[in-house]
Amino acid sequence: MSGKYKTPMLDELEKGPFPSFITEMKKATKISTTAEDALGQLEKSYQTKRGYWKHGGIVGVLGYGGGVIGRYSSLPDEFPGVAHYHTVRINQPSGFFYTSAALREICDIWDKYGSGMTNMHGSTGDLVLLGTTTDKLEAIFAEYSSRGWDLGSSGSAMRTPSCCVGPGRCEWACIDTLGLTYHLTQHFQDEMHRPAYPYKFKIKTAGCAVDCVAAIARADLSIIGTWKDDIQVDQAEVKAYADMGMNIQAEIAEMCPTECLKYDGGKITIDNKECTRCMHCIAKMTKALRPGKERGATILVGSKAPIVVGSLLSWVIVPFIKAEEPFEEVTELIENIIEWWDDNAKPRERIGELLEVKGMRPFLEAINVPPQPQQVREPRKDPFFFWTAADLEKK
Amino acid sequence: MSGKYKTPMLDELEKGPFPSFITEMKKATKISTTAEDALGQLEKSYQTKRGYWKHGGIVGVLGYGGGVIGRYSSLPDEFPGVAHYHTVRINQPSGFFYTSAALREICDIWDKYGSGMTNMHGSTGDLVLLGTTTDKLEAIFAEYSSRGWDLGSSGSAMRTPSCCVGPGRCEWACIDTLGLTYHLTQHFQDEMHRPAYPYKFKIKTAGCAVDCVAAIARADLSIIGTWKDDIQVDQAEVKAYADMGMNIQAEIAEMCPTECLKYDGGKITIDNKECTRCMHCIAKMTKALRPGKERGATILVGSKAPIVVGSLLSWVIVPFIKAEEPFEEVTELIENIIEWWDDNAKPRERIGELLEVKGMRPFLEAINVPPQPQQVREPRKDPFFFWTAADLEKK
Amino acid sequence: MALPQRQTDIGPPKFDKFLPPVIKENYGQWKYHEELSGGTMVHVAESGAKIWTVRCASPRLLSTETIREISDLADEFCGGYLRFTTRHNVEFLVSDESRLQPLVDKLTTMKYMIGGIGDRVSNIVHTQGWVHCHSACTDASGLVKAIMDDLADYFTHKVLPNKVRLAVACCVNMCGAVHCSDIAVVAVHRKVPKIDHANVTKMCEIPTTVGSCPTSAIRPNPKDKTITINEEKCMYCGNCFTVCPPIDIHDPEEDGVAIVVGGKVGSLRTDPKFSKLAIPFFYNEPPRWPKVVDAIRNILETYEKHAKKHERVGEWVERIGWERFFSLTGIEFTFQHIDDFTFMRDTMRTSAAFKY
Amino acid sequence: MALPQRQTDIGPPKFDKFLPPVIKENYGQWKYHEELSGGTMVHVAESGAKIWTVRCASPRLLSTETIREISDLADEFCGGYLRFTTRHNVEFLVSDESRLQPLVDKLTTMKYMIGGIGDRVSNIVHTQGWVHCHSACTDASGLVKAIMDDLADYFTHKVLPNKVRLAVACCVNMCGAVHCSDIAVVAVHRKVPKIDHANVTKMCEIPTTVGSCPTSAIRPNPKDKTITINEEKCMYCGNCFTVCPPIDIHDPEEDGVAIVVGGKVGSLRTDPKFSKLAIPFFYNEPPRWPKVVDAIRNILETYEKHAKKHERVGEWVERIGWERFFSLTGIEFTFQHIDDFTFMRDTMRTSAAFKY
Amino acid sequence: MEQEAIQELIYAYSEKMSGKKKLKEKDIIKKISADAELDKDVVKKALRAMIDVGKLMYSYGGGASSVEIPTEEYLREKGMIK
Ligand code: SRM
Ligand code: SRM
Ligand code: SRM
Ligand code: SRM
Ligand code: SF4
Ligand code: SF4
Ligand code: SF4
Ligand code: SF4
Ligand code: SF4
Ligand code: SF4
Ligand code: SF4
Ligand code: SF4
Repeated sequence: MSGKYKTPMLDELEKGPFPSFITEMKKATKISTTAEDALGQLEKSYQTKRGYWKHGGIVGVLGYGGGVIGRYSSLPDEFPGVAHYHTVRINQPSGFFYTSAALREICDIWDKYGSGMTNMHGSTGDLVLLGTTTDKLEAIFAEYSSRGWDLGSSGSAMRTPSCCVGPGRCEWACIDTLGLTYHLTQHFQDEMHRPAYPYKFKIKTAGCAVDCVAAIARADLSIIGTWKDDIQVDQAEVKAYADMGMNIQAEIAEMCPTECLKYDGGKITIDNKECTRCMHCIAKMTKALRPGKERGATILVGSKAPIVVGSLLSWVIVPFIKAEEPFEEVTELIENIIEWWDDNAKPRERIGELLEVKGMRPFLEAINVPPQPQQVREPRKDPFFFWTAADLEKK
Repeated sequence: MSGKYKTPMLDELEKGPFPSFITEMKKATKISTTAEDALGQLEKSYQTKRGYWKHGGIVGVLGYGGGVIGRYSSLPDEFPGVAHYHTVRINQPSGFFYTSAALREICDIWDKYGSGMTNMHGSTGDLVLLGTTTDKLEAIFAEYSSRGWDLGSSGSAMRTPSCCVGPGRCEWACIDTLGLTYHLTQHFQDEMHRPAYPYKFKIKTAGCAVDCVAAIARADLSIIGTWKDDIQVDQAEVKAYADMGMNIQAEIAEMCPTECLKYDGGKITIDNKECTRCMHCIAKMTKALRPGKERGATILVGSKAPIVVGSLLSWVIVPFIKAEEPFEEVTELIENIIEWWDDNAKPRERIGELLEVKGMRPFLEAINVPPQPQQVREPRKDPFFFWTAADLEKK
Repeated sequence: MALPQRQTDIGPPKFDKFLPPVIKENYGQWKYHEELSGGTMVHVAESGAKIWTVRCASPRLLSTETIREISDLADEFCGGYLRFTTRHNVEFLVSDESRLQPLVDKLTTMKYMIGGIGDRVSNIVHTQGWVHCHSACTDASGLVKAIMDDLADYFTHKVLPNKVRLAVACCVNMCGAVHCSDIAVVAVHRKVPKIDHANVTKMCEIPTTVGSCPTSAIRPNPKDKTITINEEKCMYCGNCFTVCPPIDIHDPEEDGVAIVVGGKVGSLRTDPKFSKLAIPFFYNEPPRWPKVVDAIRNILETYEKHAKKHERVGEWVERIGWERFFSLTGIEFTFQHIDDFTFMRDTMRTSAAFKY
Repeated sequence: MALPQRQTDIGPPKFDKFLPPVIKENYGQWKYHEELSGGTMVHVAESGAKIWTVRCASPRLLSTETIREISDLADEFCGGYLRFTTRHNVEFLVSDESRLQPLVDKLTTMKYMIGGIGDRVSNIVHTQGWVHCHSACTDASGLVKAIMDDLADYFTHKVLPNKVRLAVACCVNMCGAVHCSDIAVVAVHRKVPKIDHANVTKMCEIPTTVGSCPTSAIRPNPKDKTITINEEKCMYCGNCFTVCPPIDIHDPEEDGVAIVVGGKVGSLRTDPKFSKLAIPFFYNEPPRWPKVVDAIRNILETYEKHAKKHERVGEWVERIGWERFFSLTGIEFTFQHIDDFTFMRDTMRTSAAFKY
Repeated sequence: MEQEAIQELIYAYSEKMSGKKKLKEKDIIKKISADAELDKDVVKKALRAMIDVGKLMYSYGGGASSVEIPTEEYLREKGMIK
């Protein structure tokens, strides 16, 4: 395949076993000149070791304030095919499940209006269509939305929620991650498409503490499945693992962080009230051990990337909450959390940052959650704590 | 003993097995009316639940800027005996060793000029004489100094250094804590008595990582003895401990933080390069295990109480330095450390606080110590690190 | 041609439209799973029903042509059902065991890279880089390709003590998982941006530009209708460039990448952890960043050799201590490693116990 | 009478003047020690020489009369040699074994409290309190007396899993070891100081007063020649009172003490640790603070019952988790426990794994 | 108040602040509902109606979204002007 530009450096990246994004871009040149000029400009970036994109101004579809990311080449004369190079975010189905028919539908429309290049998926979860022009946006939106595909989100808005595969294909799912994510996505449509928040707000849902969607690290609101009662143990399967040569003492008992799981050479016993439900034993002995039956979710808040004051992981706010259809309790809690943030945050202040500024107390009081030791890894170290007038009245 | 004041609440504190400070104060009433009025005012404090002392103005002995803490009663009419109630800090001998003769000498002078009350010792280490008046200070100083006792320190100065008993009575001392403390105290006499620093600066020296003088928590400069080579093991004594019923596996091997100490039911083996010299095994099996022979000190910097930004523990600056008579290397390092602090600190800024503001790099460069992983528990988490022009030149 | 009628706020299609029948029937009723190979596994339901998964590497940037090809494969072997993973791999969902081996064979002949399941290296979470983002300080896709080519065996079959999660961030915004990954690359600038004052005056809103700086390093210069940067405060984040391109943060000769290690996300055994700085800098060396690739392999192999079974990279490092990590890997410790950011006090060593 | 000639900068007498001969001869040559009882031990030198130590509790505030009494005892049994410990206990240094038991007997008849050695409670590090300090928010000596009377058995003979270090701080300046103690008491104010404006104008330097506030809560009010306090910012530290007594931080009805736990200083097994807040408040109840005494006993007994041998309080709590500490001790968890200070982020739980 | 009148207030305020401060939806709603003593939802509805027909538009810059008077380019692209 000989393209419009010589791309000696990029061609290097077609070698080797891992599938090549350059090959993908070259394939897309059959669809559009966009892909061709994208390759040309990228080769130039490789040669000169710098990017040539400009920040997007204002592009979008009428009535929505997000879902499209504007991007322009800073070398439009040299690479006219990417003078406009906007991205369209299509809201993915929960759990990234598709049928071939659905994917072909996506491709058909995109081939008609866009570059032929996609990201499956964006890092937040959207199905990303990579590279189109401003004048195509309304048509793209009409085509997709009329067929049941809506835009995802961008800007200072509720961002596209995402989740792990959960009950779709995982034996450890303690909550219906797919159903809850679909519910929340529908519930927050307005907040997703019309940016009215102080800054972005992300929700990710994992079915258990293994957290296969990095909810605790990459979401303002992290929902993580858990349980209340005892781990279910199948001693026959414990024996089977031992027979297969697993060193249960070293691999499981000694790695149990609370020392609450004991192995006597035959059976496993668990002191469940001391178990933190960390999932290690269950994950490594899936046939023998299973989560308890009384299931729900832990709600955590605040994680984000390092800009400006360093990365945050999410903090436990509600240790256990029921999360079953129709998800009323969780939805109400989330609404309260967002309302407090929306009322108090400065522009571009994520909820984790706001919490650091305000402290937990006003937040917990506003959302009506009592202080609990589960919310902290350890209590404060300093003697500088505050008392309200109400506190002082309690004798 | 019936005093000048009724002290029903304080009298309660003469009951019970622990020696009573009230009894001590009452004993001192034989020496001075100061003690009497101190009791009277203290009873009032107990009755009303508040103190009645005023901050000291400027009191001291000619030529010195410290060693005396001024204190005045805010109720001088009610308790004239404590209208002045100053404290004199006498520099204790290293390790708090005394002879009866020395103590009697101290008492004789104090009975002559003061209240008859002392603190053995102040929290920094000084021998504290509790309660005298401004007009007695010069006499007190002349009497003590002529007999070889000097004042300790207070204010923005080098504070009275102190140390653990070390080689005086401890088998684990890796450095001569008493000798080094005496040396440093003599070396910094001028800095101790004439406050020229931005704020207080404390030095504490512990003979090993057990840190029986809380050097790592209560000194701007913490000196802690350590070693470089292998722990000395006496296997016969290991066996003796086992025979006495010690569970060496549970108490020692499993509590070794690095898992580098192994016990095979007979012998102990230590993978010394993985040992952190934490002292646990040695402390619990003193007859069997002893520190290595190549000894020196770890130098740490910065610990302090919580005012203003929370307590600090000291940070490792120099992992290992020789610390033997005449202590030249250590003294020079300490001088450099103090010089940097003195040059850079704002008034009332301790060195730990300054380091937090400036970062380690300018400090380490100034004292000519290279960056080493031993200085950190973990490297930085954020991607926001700085480069100097010199760094960029290194290709 | 008239466009169809647009609809708003309909949200995504409901996922259950896309679930294979065996999943619909056994939704939430899975009992256990078994790893069958580096890239295949089977999940078994309470009912005894089974679903097989074949996982293939994806560059994430996919052409519609490739998506169609994948769709064809799904039709041929999976009744048309497939999914993508949270790390951007493709998963073929096989409901009929007799179609499993034929699918694997066909994928193999088509040079698909099967793997990423179990205690292995999976796909690298990464974002746009020079392919699409104005903020990029390196290219993400190229780095990923170079690293994954080198570590291919660890994706397809070689087993490690535990999963190793890699990530690449093309600037400090870190649109991915770099801050909590086992081993990750983050692109960094190293110099205060150069200001083209004439164009700042022409093209930029001064208040917005001043407001864009997270460290308040930018002050307005009303006299000359431009701005000045306090070099002491600037941490090379590039936010100013985003709102005002004449403030050029890019310096091709001094931009590059850092390597961070030891993060994790799951709560298994130990709390989730942030990644910490391992190597502060490599120059950008497109197209294959050989030094970065070697450095990652060195860290991975050191981990492979020394970690206990089930220990993640960060758990291993915390057990042996960071001082030992540096000596085992032979990585130089520099001033850049020492935290001088907001949380310095929690990273310094406040103990007399450490290894030499 | 003429005064003797003063000398300056002579420093303290050199310690070796005060060392008993056996110590001088075996200085730095100690081989091991043995605990003989709750308050006696023997140290044995390489040479075989021995020194016996008898440790007695001291209230730290000693009259010269008592010091003379101690000196007499040292003369009678120790050749005149003795020392004090870093926790203010008295140690009689016996060089002649035949004098050991007689000394112990005599001390016992004289009601000295022998103990504090080994895995026990030792003396409580504390400072001035209402006895001498203007800043005091409680009395240290009285609290110490009340607590030690209650825990006397743990000083003299009862054995705990490890040493338990107690401390009392009479205000947040914490002139002692409270920030790193196993169990400690710190006195706290709870209200913004009351300002006597007329006297502020009369007695205080406004700039000094403004400058004294660590949180910049104080602003000058030049019009009325006084100051105002921003209640939002004030953390009741009392620094302003120190420089300007008409700003009264003391409120007898609202002052009191908090209990902190879990700190340690040594590097054995685990890194030194800060104490953390266990109970945010008790009212001052002189003369014996019964609720505080009970609370400390409760924590100590819970530790005694649940900790493993050699675990310090903080190590035990970290093994079981703070949530379990609160449930085992029955202590209520309040908003005050949650860190809202500088380092909140390092104290929040960032994990899905915890106990109920 | 008629929706049209509310929309005029909204437009006037947006115009006034243009180039001075990036307005978020919330800023506009807060300001107009306070000035005209209107229910916030009523103002929000009026504002949304304007956005739906391109009288106002959402904008994005420097990481944050805002509401602005549409550019000519935008209006042309949306077929609002020729
Ligand atoms: C497209 C996407 C990367 C990708 O290739 O997948 C992306 C791309 C951009 N991100 Fe992001 N972020 C994307 C997921 C993330 C994530 C990951 C996640 O959501 O799980 C993060 C880290 C988690 C977080 O939210 O903190 C992330 C943290 C940021 C930040 C830092 C925000 C912060 O508060 O720390 C910025 C900077 C900003 O907002 O100004 C940013 C800004 C950007 C911008 C808009 C650049 C900018 O400065 O304005 C990028 C546009 C690139 C382009 O030209 O396409 N992006 N961004 C991801 C969204 C696709 C999707 O919708 O699925
Ligand atoms: C006398 C002594 C307490 C005692 O009863 O033993 C003491 C007493 C005072 N200290 Fe202290 N400190 C004493 C050891 C300490 C220690 C412990 C130590 O040195 O090991 C500390 C904690 C460690 C540290 O240095 O951080 C300590 C941390 C403070 C602070 C907090 C300083 C900080 O930067 O965090 C202050 C407040 C200040 O300096 O303004 C303070 C201030 C004071 C003042 C001067 C009160 C004031 O606000 O001006 C006290 C005078 C009390 C009086 O009337 O007698 N004192 N002070 C100790 C000194 C005796 C001696 O020389 O041996
Ligand atoms: C398919 C996927 C979920 C999805 O909705 O897409 C998934 C699926 C499974 N994960 Fe995962 N994980 C997936 C992303 C993750 C992530 C998120 C990430 O990488 O960003 C994590 C968190 C990593 C971390 O902690 O930093 C993750 C940490 C785990 C672990 C924890 C390993 C550990 O001991 O630390 C397990 C349990 C195990 O391996 O024993 C696990 C186990 C599993 C199991 C076995 C769960 C099950 O019983 O079905 C699934 C297949 C096994 C496998 O891949 O080895 N999965 N898994 C994701 C596949 C990504 C990929 O293409 O490689
Ligand atoms: C006399 C004294 C040193 C001095 O110069 O005055 C001293 C002396 C000894 N200490 Fe200590 N320590 C002394 C204060 C300390 C301190 C400082 C403090 O409390 O402020 C600590 C640090 C506490 C901490 O970590 O928070 C301290 C933590 C230890 C430990 C560590 C215990 C642990 O496992 O955490 C040991 C070792 C042991 O007990 O196994 C120890 C062991 C010892 C030994 C056995 C050392 C030896 O071989 O001679 C000494 C006598 C035993 C004993 O049980 O008291 N000493 N010891 C101090 C007596 C204070 C007192 O009157 O009770
Ligand atoms: S997070 Fe838990 S429930 Fe979800 S896919 Fe991973 S292991 Fe399964
Ligand atoms: S889930 Fe974790 S804490 Fe609970 S028994 Fe298993 S390994 Fe132990
Ligand atoms: S710190 Fe070490 S050397 Fe000093 S007394 Fe304690 S155990 Fe002995
Ligand atoms: S000193 Fe500490 S680390 Fe070293 S062997 Fe002994 S217990 Fe282990
Ligand atoms: S990490 Fe930076 S360069 Fe990469 S996509 Fe995100 S904003 Fe753009
Ligand atoms: S690069 Fe970042 S820190 Fe530096 S001036 Fe620009 S916005 Fe500020
Ligand atoms: S802690 Fe406070 S009250 Fe007690 S002596 Fe120190 S400064 Fe005075
Ligand atoms: S009590 Fe402390 S914080 Fe409050 S005003 Fe006074 S000095 Fe400031």
